[in-house]
Amino acid sequence: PVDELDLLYRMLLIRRFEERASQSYQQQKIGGFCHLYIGQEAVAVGAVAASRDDDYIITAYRDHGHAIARGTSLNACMAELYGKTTGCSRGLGGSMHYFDRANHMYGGHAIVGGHLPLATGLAFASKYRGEDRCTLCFFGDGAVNQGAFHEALNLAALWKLPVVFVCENNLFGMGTHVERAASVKELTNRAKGYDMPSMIFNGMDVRQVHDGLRTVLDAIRRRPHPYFVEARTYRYRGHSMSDPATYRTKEELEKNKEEDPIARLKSELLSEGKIDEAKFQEMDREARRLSTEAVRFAEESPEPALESLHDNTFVSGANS
Amino acid sequence: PVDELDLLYRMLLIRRFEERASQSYQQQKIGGFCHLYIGQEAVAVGAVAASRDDDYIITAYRDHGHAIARGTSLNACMAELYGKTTGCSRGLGGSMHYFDRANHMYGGHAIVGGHLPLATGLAFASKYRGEDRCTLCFFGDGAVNQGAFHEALNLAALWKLPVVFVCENNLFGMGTHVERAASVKELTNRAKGYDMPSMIFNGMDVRQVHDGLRTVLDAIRRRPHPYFVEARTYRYRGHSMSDPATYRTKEELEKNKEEDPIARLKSELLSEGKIDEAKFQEMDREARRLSTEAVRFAEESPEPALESLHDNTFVSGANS
Amino acid sequence: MREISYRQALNEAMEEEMQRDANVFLLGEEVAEYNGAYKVSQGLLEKFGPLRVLDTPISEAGFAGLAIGAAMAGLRPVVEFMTFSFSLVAFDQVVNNAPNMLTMSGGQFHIPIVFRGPNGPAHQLGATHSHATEPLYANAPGLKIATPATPRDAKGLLKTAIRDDNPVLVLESELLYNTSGTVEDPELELLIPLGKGEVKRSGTDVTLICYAQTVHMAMSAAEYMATQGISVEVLDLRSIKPLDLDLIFSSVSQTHRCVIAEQDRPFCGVGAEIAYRIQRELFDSLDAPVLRVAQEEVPMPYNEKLESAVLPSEEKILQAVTQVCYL
Amino acid sequence: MREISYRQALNEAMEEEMQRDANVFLLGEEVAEYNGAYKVSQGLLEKFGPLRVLDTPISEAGFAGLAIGAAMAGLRPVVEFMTFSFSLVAFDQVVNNAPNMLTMSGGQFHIPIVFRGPNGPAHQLGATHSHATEPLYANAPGLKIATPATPRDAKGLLKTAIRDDNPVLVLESELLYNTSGTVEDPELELLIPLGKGEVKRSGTDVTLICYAQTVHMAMSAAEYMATQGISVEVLDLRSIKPLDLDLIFSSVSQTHRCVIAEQDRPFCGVGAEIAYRIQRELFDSLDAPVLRVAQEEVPMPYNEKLESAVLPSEEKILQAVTQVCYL
Ligand SMILES: Cc1ncc(C[n+]2csc(CCOP(=O)(O)OP(=O)(O)O)c2C)c(N)n1
Ligand SMILES: Cc1ncc(C[n+]2csc(CCOP(=O)(O)OP(=O)(O)O)c2C)c(N)n1
Ligand SMILES: [Mg+2]
Ligand SMILES: [Mg+2]
Repeated sequence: PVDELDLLYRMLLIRRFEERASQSYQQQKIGGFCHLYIGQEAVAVGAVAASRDDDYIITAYRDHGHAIARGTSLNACMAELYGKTTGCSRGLGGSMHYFDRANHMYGGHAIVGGHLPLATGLAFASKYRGEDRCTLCFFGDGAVNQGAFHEALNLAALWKLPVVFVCENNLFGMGTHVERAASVKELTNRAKGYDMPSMIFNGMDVRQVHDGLRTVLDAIRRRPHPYFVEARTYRYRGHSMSDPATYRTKEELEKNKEEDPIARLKSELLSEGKIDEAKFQEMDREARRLSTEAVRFAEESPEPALESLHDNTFVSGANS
Repeated sequence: PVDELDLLYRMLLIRRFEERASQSYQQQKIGGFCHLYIGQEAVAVGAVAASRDDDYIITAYRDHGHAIARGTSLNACMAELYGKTTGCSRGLGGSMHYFDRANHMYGGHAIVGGHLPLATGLAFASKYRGEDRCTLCFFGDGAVNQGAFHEALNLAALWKLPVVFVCENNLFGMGTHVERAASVKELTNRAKGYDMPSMIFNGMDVRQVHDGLRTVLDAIRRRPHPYFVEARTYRYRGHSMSDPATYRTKEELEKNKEEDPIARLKSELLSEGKIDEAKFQEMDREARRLSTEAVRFAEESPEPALESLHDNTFVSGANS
Repeated sequence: MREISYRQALNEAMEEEMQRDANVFLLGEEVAEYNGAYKVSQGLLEKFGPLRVLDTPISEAGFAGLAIGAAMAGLRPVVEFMTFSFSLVAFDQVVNNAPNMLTMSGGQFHIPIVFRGPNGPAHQLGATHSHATEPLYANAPGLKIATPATPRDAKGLLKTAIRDDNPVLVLESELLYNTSGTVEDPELELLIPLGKGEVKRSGTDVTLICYAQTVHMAMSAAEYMATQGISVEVLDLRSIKPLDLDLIFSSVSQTHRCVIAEQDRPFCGVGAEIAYRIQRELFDSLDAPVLRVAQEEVPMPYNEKLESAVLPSEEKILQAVTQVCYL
Repeated sequence: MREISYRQALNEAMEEEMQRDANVFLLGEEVAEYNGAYKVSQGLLEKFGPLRVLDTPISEAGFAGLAIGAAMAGLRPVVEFMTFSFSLVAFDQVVNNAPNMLTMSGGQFHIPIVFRGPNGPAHQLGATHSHATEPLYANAPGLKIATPATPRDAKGLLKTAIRDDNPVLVLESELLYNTSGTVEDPELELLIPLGKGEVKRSGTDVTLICYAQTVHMAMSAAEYMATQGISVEVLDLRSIKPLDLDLIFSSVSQTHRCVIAEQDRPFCGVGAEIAYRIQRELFDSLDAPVLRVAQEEVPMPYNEKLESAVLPSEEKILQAVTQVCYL
């Protein structure tokens, strides 16, 4: 049985981390593009909690939540945004390119749809080695219109690869509503094009995401096959830090915030007597503390040395 | 009502033309790749006969049949194989790149799946201009696994473009059986991924192809939308002139030849008293004569002048 | 004359050409309702409506190919790539279908199309988002490539590109969108020919060739060298294809020295091509080897300090200029 | 030693490396049951089974990306592109994912992968099927590129490429598959280092640089020039990246003259890069401009006569050699 307090805590960690990150971004201490996950926490947290520690996780550029859900430290995540050597990608990847090999987080990929074929490759490695490790591949509703999505899903279905394609449908690809981008009434219809099973989850309900994914993953471990999941969710912030998000109404935003995944689980746990307000406040304080600490850590961490510029173009020495 | 004798005659033209072409190829009078359409004639002939003369036709590299069905002369088709200036592409395109603007034949495209987006563009032009011209886009069963296929079908469905995607399922992409390439039991399932209507035709029955396409095209002219057609057919020859086709049994080939589209229509017309053997022989003689004539024409036609080498890289003079 | 931004100049170019020719239309991600990811298409949807300004799905190969097909049918599409880094997923359409159609069809189908959008490294976008694609596209016969550095060139080159009957890439720069400069008033038709460079500053000692993002650093490098008594002639290519060899040769044959400041990666880059042409044409009149200043040959790092170490800079240009002058 | 074909040499390289390392596997269109469109993978399915020799759908971006993902997980894929003209639909995967992963992950993920297949014009395949992709890939930092011209190099370079922990492209040639040459016996491990060219024929008057398809015409051109009293040193690059600059410089510093025979399109091509390096390094020792012999800059026409007019040839090489010798 999953530790539900931990689900709540991880969602808080993501939320507070990103609130801090956006402050630092506004203070121009962080460069490049920065895409916040706030509002969607239940998807990464629920799905990752349902996975086994050695399952492969791979996602797009909106990747802070997935890394934190996987156990990457807030320090390493914040330092990456600051471009420091202590970052999860040593300061070379930035917000869009988080990697954490130790926690089996395989990135952080910024070309829309481009990582879905990579996910089939991770799943293929499991099949090749006869391992029962699954791959969880996260992407947005906008990615389902990329050729790479199509080729990856066909290959996964054709070769019965153990991969779950988790489409985080937050209704928008940048400023374009999903209905103006994908020709289907239901995104799960896309799965029919590959004879692939699929399911729709409420992506604002971390318990539903967790329980649903757990069932899917158990089935895949028994008999390898791909699966398509649509997690219906919503991002509270703009597409990136520079997007005012004028393409949606304040009302729409507020309505969706009423479904807030953190508030939801909190009230459920309260009514079930599994936590009290004090315990929640304690968790929240800890999440805020670690986020503040992460900023300090990032600011005090060293930059990569100029002499290291050419150290990561080729890995030296052939394998043997 | 369609001229059924003309359907028969056009299929004969394609068959005899390609028999001639393969002779010339074996005599090494033709270079490059050469993909024969023999066995699939009913698809191009039936579909094109169902179309309006000003509808856009576009296909892949196995394109002789579509050009001939559209009215490109055997002379121009043969001369193209010989690389002569009198060829339908002036000898610059070759077998895989037939073009005939006058007959609204928009090519002859050799990158698998790469022309499906072009087809949506032709259809878009109809919509843009408020014309009721439809686009017929032909491609093979192997093309349904290309990213371009996916992006094109989504765009066509999303923008309600007047285009028919005709998948000529001859069971093989080169030596790979469709079941080893596409993850779906029925290729028409692919259309479900775009909420696109679809239908399966017997591609060896020219009347069924014609009547079915006619219905589809009429509906599209009334209300523009895309449509997916699977035409089940079979190629008698190897993938290209250099393919011995050892991946299929002689029995399988013979079994399929019993469905021969020419023999089928002939016997139907005979039993319906619409032609007699003499009339058939006369048509066949004419088709053979024109094919032989085409070889002579091609051999006697001039090669492009060396001085013309740089004439087709850019078209000179901006439009006004 | 008035001062407008590079962004505004591109916007005017599209508006004027869409007014002029009903066959011209714009498509790409976020170009319509969002007014462009970088606001280059601001207001065009309102002016021309949803049939001529179209938001596309994230399907670069699909909509690039759709546009090429529309061009076969006689329309004149302007395709915006949100950035040219994303054009790599449409690479086959751009290099195989657009420039080859005229040849493959024996002259029957020309492709009047423009592919435009920001190209080259911006600021800390990392390895996947910082591609300078000009050498990749320049290698393909049948494509023309414009690289405007100023608002005036941006407007004049884009208008010319839209009127050209061949596929033309207009490679803009995110870092230049906000820069401003003087441009003729809208009443005056501004057309700048493709394939004609410009002498941005005349000089006698060294020819400094630049384009797009490197023009501004080249100009200030030239200014500084002047204070050191070295007279630098600065050539802005404005187009990479056709390449203005006459201008290059006439300048270098006077200065006998040349430095090329390019924003792309060096290996098989634009500088290599130009250097080859110069040494072949002006071998005897060169007093020093042609030097290029390009990116360091590494995938672009996110860290700001490392990124600027990768990019060409005024300092690096000064070094090269000093070197060819044997100072 | 024995005589084997270029095709056979590649086949042996894959078989030996698959025997040696269970992580090595081959995937691509028609590589398994059909034994390869050009029969390069003949017999491998039988020997290694369907999990290590996989027929893919016609999904280049999909299976290239799948292989890159498998490499992230520690496998060592060999990806066959039926021809590199078809790699253009997978361009983003090859230039964005494979070479950038190491940098973007701060060194956590290296990509041991080989992309191989025929590259460059074959015979009358037309504009879409005749791409010489080496300059396109050479521009991307993080990729290595081998271009074997002989059976021995084909075997030795492919084996080395498969053992390399970085992404390596092995650009073969359809026109060379049937050529044969002497190769060490299978018992002897044949590994040829990437980035090391070879002097195919030593000479004193002109350095003639070539690779892949141009090596054979370069050799016969050199032979002919010998009869005219001109001693030509022929360098086969064997790898385009890393580029063997030491070999190039040491040769040209002796001959003071250089011609580059390349199979690709000239603009921003391999010859431009090499010429740039030579004129920069050996400016004072050059007695003539570096000349390149490349394709004519047009989309490839189908007609045989026109196609051969586009391609580099012994005649064109002879002209260039004569020219740099001022004969
Ligand atoms: C191939 C490609 N095209 C365009 C972009 C620019 N871009 C980055 S994110 C994005 C929208 C993606 O939307 P979605 O897939 O729904 O993910 P979300 O941002 O909602 O998480 C676009 C168009 C890109 N990164 N890659
Ligand atoms: C992108 C791409 N990959 C590979 C090829 C090589 N190729 C040419 S035809 C073909 C098989 C296509 O099969 P299908 O689509 O069923 O058409 P058919 O040949 O049966 O008419 C392949 C793999 C190509 N031309 N383009
Ligand atoms: Mg979204
Ligand atoms: Mg087929």
